[in-house]
Amino acid sequence: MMLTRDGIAWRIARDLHEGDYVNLGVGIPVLVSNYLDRTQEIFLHSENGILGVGPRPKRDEIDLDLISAGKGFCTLSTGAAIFDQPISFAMMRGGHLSHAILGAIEVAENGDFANWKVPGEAVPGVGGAMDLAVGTPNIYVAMSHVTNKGKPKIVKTCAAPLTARQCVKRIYTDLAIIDVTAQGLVLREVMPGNDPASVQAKTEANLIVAPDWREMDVPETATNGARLRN
Amino acid sequence: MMLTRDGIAWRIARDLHEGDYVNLGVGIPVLVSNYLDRTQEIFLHSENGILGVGPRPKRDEIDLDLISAGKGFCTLSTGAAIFDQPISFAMMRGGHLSHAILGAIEVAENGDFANWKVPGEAVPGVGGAMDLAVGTPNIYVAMSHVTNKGKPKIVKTCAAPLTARQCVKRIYTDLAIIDVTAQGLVLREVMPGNDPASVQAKTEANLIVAPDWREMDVPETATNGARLRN
Amino acid sequence: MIDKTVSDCRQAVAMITDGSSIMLGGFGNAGMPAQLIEALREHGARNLTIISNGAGTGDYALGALVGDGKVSKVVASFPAPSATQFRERYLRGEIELELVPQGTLVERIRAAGAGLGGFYTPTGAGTELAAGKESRVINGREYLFELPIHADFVFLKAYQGDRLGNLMYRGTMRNFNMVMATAGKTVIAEVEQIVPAGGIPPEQVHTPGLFVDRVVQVARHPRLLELPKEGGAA
Amino acid sequence: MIDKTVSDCRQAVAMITDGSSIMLGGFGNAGMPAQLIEALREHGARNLTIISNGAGTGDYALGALVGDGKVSKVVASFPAPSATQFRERYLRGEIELELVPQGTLVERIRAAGAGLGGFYTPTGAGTELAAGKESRVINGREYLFELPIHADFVFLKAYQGDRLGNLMYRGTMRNFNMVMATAGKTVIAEVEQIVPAGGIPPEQVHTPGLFVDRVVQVARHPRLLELPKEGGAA
Repeated sequence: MMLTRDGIAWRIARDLHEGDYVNLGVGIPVLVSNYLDRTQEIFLHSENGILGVGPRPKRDEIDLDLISAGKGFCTLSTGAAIFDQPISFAMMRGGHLSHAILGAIEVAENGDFANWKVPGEAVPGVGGAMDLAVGTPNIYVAMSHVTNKGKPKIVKTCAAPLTARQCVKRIYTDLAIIDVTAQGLVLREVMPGNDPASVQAKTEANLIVAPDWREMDVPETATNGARLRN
Repeated sequence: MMLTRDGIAWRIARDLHEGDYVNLGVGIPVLVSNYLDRTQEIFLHSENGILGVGPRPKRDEIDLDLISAGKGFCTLSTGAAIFDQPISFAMMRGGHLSHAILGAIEVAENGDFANWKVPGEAVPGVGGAMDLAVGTPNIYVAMSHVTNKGKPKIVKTCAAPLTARQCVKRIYTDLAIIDVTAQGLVLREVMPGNDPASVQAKTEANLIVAPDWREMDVPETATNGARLRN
Repeated sequence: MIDKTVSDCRQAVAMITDGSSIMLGGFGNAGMPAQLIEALREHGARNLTIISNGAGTGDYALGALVGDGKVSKVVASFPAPSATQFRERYLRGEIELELVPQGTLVERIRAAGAGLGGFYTPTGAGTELAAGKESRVINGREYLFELPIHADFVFLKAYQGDRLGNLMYRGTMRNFNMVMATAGKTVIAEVEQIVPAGGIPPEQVHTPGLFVDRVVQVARHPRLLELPKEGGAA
Repeated sequence: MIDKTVSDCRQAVAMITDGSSIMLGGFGNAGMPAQLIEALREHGARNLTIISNGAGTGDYALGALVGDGKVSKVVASFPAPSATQFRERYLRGEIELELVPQGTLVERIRAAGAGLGGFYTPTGAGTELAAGKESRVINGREYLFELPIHADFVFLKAYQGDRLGNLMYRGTMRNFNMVMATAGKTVIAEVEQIVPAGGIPPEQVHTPGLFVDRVVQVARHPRLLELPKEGGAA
């Protein structure tokens, strides 16, 4: 079994807790906001200048001046703050957020990762990815384990242009959860129906299997595209 | 005749105009605020975080949270803004004020000046003087022409520790107004009862007498300690 | 009486000449000085360098200015895939791009406004955006040296302004506007409402008037009034 | 539910150990965290490094802490002539002073909070405060290289705070408080009122809660309630 994109987001949400300050990148990461435990206070940061992004507004609740980093309209959660770019990037670069969840093209075994420039893409755009990557203590990557063509994305050395060096702490894929440690990549959780060997087979970098590795505990809806609940 | 301290402040106030953004240092400079033309909008900056410092409050108008750089209570003028230290010093260092009026121990003929550390004073304190000096386009110095002991304060080279190099634009003393130019110090105005030669006699640096030098036009109250009006 | 207001956008941008560098506030549509940009487009200045987070999307404001061929260089962090006008000209080699990480862009603008000579940031170290940049190890970590970015003109968009140039933003409008206000030789603000001097409480003045040279009141650009096409938000 | 409030100042400062570095917000009495400083004095930690604009005046707050001999180093821009407790110990060689121009102090604290490695400022170039500092000519002007200043603890004083750590200042209280909030390992705020979460409007949160670890509500220090002795203001 493999996690859907929403399934990966759901699983990441289980690892975020009260008092965390989290930036969610585009792609799978932004889906995480749909699966957060609403009984816990987790503050979402948007680099254009919000701490405390709330749910999307209903059409009649839209404030034209209130958008998040994805350029869509948003609301504010209780206790939110609004600020300008120098403060927003001080939060990011200065290590004040607790987590950034980011998509990636590749992650290397030393925690290097690449997410800003698709090889062959002629018009580059970087945004705030590099600032988040160098500043945030917990960089979690969310991505498919292999490319559409089956090529491993967890590699010995990134071929794609780096976003930052040695910063990824944890990788969440549709097959596994892998920690980046000083000893190397440690396999923590594996999707049911797979095992460490089958995950290694889809991974270029060497995986250290954690002595207490386990099957991931996810609902069936995290794998079949049916509606997930948080 | 010589100007009193208030007289120097009165004369400086005549050279400030609508739309100027001015920081007034301690000593004679802060007296300038008493003599500004109230029909013109001149904004006073206080480095602790105010643009638009108003008159001192009456006792029953005091807001305990509203003080200016001299640590005394103040009011705000119409259209004032309050901000924090990074913005306040961006205004100063970044060249956004039009004028800073500062006291000095010595001014050199190349525009160097010293105002932060009295020779022999064992406990130094610098505050925002150096930031103002490097950043503000028009640094006007207000001081007595000579020391209490009759020693010239306008010198060839400063002996006292510098505040900043080559930044003074104009010197207002109790005897004269002198511009600092690329050609040297240019004597513009002289107090009645003095002439260029008598001013030069009290000045260590060489003075170039402006072809259109004139007697300073000040009321008698600027010289005798009686109440001055703005 | 100080009066920085001008009557329309055309007048506000009239002195802009060919070859000028212009900073544009805004992130997405929030705080975008779209009416000033449209006036600049009509004004006709060419060979412009634009400093902005993006490179313009769609066929209005910066997108249209780029589409007209009036921009020769863009300094930006994120020319989005939807920046179609930019993309086309960039691929034809008609427009230069200096790509700067967003936080570095912010900090370089801030350094200009604050009178600093440059700074060291960890952002971009060890990446291809470090190419040609001086690096330095400080306390065991590698940093890149970055220089200030100044501009000839800055366009801002605020909610309220007064004749003194004081500005207040709503919601996420402040983004790049507050810092860009400090970094230009001539700073022009487009506001939705001009209020009397003192109408913005002193503690809520986001951009103090000394940073601003001209203020123009103009209705919000129609493209900045659009709601998402279908139910729900964009 | 996040709850950063603590019941009193004693509890707020309990974890401070000998040898700690502590930033103190405030300029004059405005925004001075005087009750936290008094609690620190009673707490007893010694050999402290204090980072503050001044070196304490009179016999309360920082003046008293210095007078007690608990401070071994002060990083400040303006130890005023009225800093009598500091003066006495400084002249006896019992306390070290690192004198930093005010704008450089602000910027060094900001660099720490913003994750920058250092910066170049024109302030102090060619003066005796440039002694021992690296200098560099950029675009024909001389700048000094300055490093960030971090602290183990930061004491802030705000007007209102909430359980999330959001703070709002009144009048000129924000001074050093906003920037110092970003530069400490543990940041403790003294407020006059704790309001419910969301009680400070999002656009008026001056210090967002993520910078703050503890919030304590305490009455204003009596010395911060004093009016000038005679008619008129100080």
